[in-house]
Amino acid sequence: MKNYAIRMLRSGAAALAIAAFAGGAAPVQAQDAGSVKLGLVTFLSGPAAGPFGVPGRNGAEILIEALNAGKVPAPYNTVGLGGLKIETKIIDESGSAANVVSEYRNLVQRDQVDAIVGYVSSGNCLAVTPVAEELKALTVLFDCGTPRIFEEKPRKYVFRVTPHATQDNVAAARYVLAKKKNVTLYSGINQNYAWGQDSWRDFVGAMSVLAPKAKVDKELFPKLFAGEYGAEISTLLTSKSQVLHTSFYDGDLESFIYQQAARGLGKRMTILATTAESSMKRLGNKIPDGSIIGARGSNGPLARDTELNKWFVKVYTDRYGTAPTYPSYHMAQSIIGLKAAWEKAAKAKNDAKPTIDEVVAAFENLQFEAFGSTIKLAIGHGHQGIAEIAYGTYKFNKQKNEGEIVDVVRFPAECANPPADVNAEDWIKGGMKGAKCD
Amino acid sequence: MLTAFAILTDGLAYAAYLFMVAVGLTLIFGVMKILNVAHGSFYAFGAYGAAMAAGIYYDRGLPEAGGFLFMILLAMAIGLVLGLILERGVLRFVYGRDEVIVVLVTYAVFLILEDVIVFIWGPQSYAAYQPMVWAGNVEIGELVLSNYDILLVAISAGLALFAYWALKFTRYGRLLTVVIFDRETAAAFGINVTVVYTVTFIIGAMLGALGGAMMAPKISITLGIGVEVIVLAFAVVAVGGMGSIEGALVGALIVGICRAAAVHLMPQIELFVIYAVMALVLVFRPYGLFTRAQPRKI
Amino acid sequence: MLSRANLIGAVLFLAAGIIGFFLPPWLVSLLTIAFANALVVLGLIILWRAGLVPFGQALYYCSGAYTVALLARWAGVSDAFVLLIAGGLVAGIVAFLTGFLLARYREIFFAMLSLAMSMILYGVLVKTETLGSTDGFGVDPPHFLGYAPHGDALGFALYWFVLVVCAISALVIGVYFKSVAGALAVPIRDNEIRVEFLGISVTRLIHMKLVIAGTLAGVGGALAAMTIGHVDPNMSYWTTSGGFVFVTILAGAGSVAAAFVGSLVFEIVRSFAFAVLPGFWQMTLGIVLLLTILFLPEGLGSLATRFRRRKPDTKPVATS
Amino acid sequence: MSAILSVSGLEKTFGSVVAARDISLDIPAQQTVGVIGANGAGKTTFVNMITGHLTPTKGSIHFEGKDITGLPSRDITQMGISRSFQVAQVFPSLSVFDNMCAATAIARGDGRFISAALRSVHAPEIAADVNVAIELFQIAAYRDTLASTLPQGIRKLLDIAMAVAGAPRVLLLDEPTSGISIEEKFQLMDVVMSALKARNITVLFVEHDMEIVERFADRVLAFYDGTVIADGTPGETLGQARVQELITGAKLKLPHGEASPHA
Repeated sequence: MKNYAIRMLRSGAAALAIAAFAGGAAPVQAQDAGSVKLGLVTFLSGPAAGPFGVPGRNGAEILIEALNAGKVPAPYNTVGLGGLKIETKIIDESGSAANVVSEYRNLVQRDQVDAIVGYVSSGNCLAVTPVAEELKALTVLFDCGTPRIFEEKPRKYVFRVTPHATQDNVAAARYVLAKKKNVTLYSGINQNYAWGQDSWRDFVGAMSVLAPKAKVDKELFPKLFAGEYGAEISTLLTSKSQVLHTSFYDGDLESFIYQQAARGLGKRMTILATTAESSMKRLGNKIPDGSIIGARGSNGPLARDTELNKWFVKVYTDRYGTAPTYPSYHMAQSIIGLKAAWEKAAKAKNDAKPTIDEVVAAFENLQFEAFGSTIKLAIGHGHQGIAEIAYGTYKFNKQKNEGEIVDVVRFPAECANPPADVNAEDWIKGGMKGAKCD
Repeated sequence: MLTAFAILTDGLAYAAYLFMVAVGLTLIFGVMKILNVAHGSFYAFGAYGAAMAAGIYYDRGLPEAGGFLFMILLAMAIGLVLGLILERGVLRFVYGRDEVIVVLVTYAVFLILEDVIVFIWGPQSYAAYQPMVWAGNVEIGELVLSNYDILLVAISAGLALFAYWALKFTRYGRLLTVVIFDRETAAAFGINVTVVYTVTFIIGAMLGALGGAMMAPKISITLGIGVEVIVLAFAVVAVGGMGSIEGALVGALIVGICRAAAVHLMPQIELFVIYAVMALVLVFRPYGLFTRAQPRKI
Repeated sequence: MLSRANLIGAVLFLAAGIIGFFLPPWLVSLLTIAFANALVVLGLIILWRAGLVPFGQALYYCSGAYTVALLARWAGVSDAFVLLIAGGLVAGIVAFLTGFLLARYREIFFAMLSLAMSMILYGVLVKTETLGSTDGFGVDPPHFLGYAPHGDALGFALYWFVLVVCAISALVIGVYFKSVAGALAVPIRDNEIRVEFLGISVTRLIHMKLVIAGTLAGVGGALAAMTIGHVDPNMSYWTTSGGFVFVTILAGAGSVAAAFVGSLVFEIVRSFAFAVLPGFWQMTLGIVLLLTILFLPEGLGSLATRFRRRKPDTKPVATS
Repeated sequence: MSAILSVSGLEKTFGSVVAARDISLDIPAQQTVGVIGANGAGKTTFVNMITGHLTPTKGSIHFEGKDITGLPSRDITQMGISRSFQVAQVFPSLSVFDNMCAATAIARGDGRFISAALRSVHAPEIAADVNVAIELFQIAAYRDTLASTLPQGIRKLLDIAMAVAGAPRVLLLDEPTSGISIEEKFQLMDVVMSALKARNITVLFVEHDMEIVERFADRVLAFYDGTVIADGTPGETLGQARVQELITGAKLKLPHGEASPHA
């Protein structure tokens, strides 16, 4: 009994010492009036790092560097955020929800960041949102797709300029039917987790509104990161579907494309891949010609050819050797959106540093020019962005030895997104009323 | 009929993959009683090594067929080095500790190697699809089979036969059998158990890397591919009986066919069919299909 | 039972509670999660003493967490005490049912079967879209017998709540370790057949340990769900179980206090690695684990023992 | 006086191997029975069947009139039949005292698991019992020594003391002196037998050393090929030609013969 007590006492003391050390090692930095501190959270390890985390971080890196130097083209040619230079702290998004929430609190309360831009995983977005509200911390979610964030409750401090996943699949259905009027049978292969399940549900919903006669044949949901799709491809080979919908991305998408290429699935049906843009460069001629390619918005090769976009593609390519993919766009437009809101708030105060509540007020219902398109925070009580979305058809150019996207169709934001006060699933179920596609 | 045929071919292809990743794991467990979580890292290193080899080889425009061989050789060389470093540098210090503690050691090694991969290859993904494209495909009725899958099945079968032959008819194999069967006796007969351990671990590591290299053409090689493989290999080995090579073969076939059947017939259970099979087998055969508990003498 | 150990435990508990008022909120939140996880680790220590290491303890952790989340969401229950008891109870029942099977297994086979079971729950949760699939869903902040704090006050309330639960659990498990059933852990690990021949059922002793450990994991999960405010199927994934085993090894099975110290140190090291080495936190954790196993085979808990042994005036331990 | 333990028609087969067959006998209370036989003659199988470690293929075992055939070993222990082991079965990472506490605590339990979770293993009444027992078995000097570091003889004594902790009416000792040097054997048996006599325990012990059998047994059973070939007083059994030929070796002349050829 005595030993136990002494042990407990000693270990307790040791633990406190270590705790103090950890606290001291990551000191709370004095608030510098001349800078804005931004927390960036994205995957730096694990399977999501390569496709999303790192391109996202890269996008942030070059953009913030250029912003601090005042070198971004107009209208964003002012230094940093309203003249204040941006300091960043980057945190890995990996780990359990408990870790992610802990690290979120650390950023806000220990590191005293002014705002946080981050989160790829929808689960993580859902987990940090209530914490952001509780801590009154301005948070811009950059890449996650679930519509639930703003549909469950109105939010005050959380924004997402990147459109949610519904528009990807609604626009996909519109594109397919515009190019292939006689689709009668289609199948889907999506990852067995929320992203894949939601994508497929939205796509089927949109198809049944737009082409009630088309029927679903195979619905395949392999495990996330399964890597091996032999059985799925066999199943699809035995199907008479004309179109195959997939929301696979990066690793899984590439594995699937290699494996189907070896077995000629692309010759039997048109593959519609909602995120294939980010993998296009690597896949080259393995993507069958005629496949339908999406970029989760007007990003990458599907972006509008604006000055801002040309600049972004150029500095990104110069630095990293490859063109930016949609996660880089999502990150960059989130930061640029924050800048637009910040400066709008600052302008109202004669360029003094705005408070977070003032930035939040300026952010709501904001409309701003992003890299690939114009973004309007039109839904989710002015917190959720909508933007034009483009789809195109893949064609491999043998001379240049690289893929191209032809036959691009741009769908206006209001054509693929629900109106302000309707939640996405109900909107689709109700026949997508109020969509404006002209 | 078509579905049955598809289940069979898909199941075989998947089983070939499973056997390849499980055989090294079961060998190490059989001889050393180590459930090696770092086996997933061997697989990943093998795949990355193969991708690196593919990059080096095909960029020079060398004849297609040789590339595959080069990929395998490089991957196995990486497995050899990695196995040697781990066994001599880490594992030998924990021999004799609790089995579960040793599992945790390999788990620690796995965590470290995950970041070593980022360090060496960066976070981006790699591809090594050339051999699969080169192999082409064959049409059987409505189905199109990839020749590369057929090749994988052949290689796996070859590996199984080779393992059987090596264990039965080579000196080293018989030595291993003795060590697997009874460690004390082996030591008493003057077998140098230290050497046997080192060699076995290296062979296991090379087999893991080989599995990665063989799968490399089919998949996108990204961070985290090792994690998925570990639990799959565990399941196969638990079903077949830990430490049994024929168990790994039968386990791979059972799991492979069950999964293929689930994809074709009941896609909604595909996610956990492997674990359900594993739990079911363990309920009725606690030590897997091919091993038995040895009753303790009192 | 008002021994000196309990007295000192009580003092430490009060000290930890009071220190909370002087710590920044982020550190309070970190401590809250560390102590909630410590309960799972405490359960693992119970099993480890008997030589059992499950790779699927996340099954009960996740059951506890989802019970809380579901009660809060569908039944509108918001009282922390009710949620906690429900979480522990459901996890205990799950442990009781799975225990009929698991109690018959040992060593690596036990580890594997428990892993398979937790992965089946993972698969079911991922497949269930009404439960939010992989995204999981949120848990609203709990009330405490009508008291409904917000912001920092909520953080402190949760911290105190977790501390009280930990103190009670530590006390109960301390008694259990000294009891016949608890003290038989080492005999079971050493020589099961002998225990049977002494006239008691090893299977049922282990079954009881599984239920206690499962209940503790469920309570830990329930507290984690309330603290994090979110649940998702990853709570049942094998890497979550692996993390708990990691902390158990770090802590050592020496004492009840080890669970809390180990969990705290782990959480601090992890957070530290995230902040300082964002790209290499896995490597940092791996190295810490490796060094612990190589140089501190009895875990952090043994540090105190070693230190005490060096003191000349204490009675030497008979043999080692 | 009726038999405390009686077996009839006991048989045990492992596949085609017959380990025990056609064993029928009665043992009266407080008798001390020696069991002899070559290795593989079925002695340990016999002990294992009585103590529930093996289930007989055929036949029945009655203890104090109750049928205990095929019951699990823990139930048989609880009813009053204990055993020690050829290789001492103790808990190596516990001290002698804690080994005894575990055994005593189990013995004093009411078999209910809730109470096992509430009673302290070091309760005063348990510690008192343990202190008496280790004095009786003369291992008190090793009270705080870890069992893994005990000398062989002490470990054997501990094993037996643990078996006796449950206050059994019948105790089966499987080769209590195996692994013990010749000089120590008698000393050990003296300690054990006097302790057991003090508690009026019926004893059945398997032994290879004929001198020990002769000295301590009231009755001797000779096993050969799975069955009992002789049953009587030490003089009667050991005097039989067949026993001498098959088990003890023809030359053996009592009382000062050589050690068993099978030791």
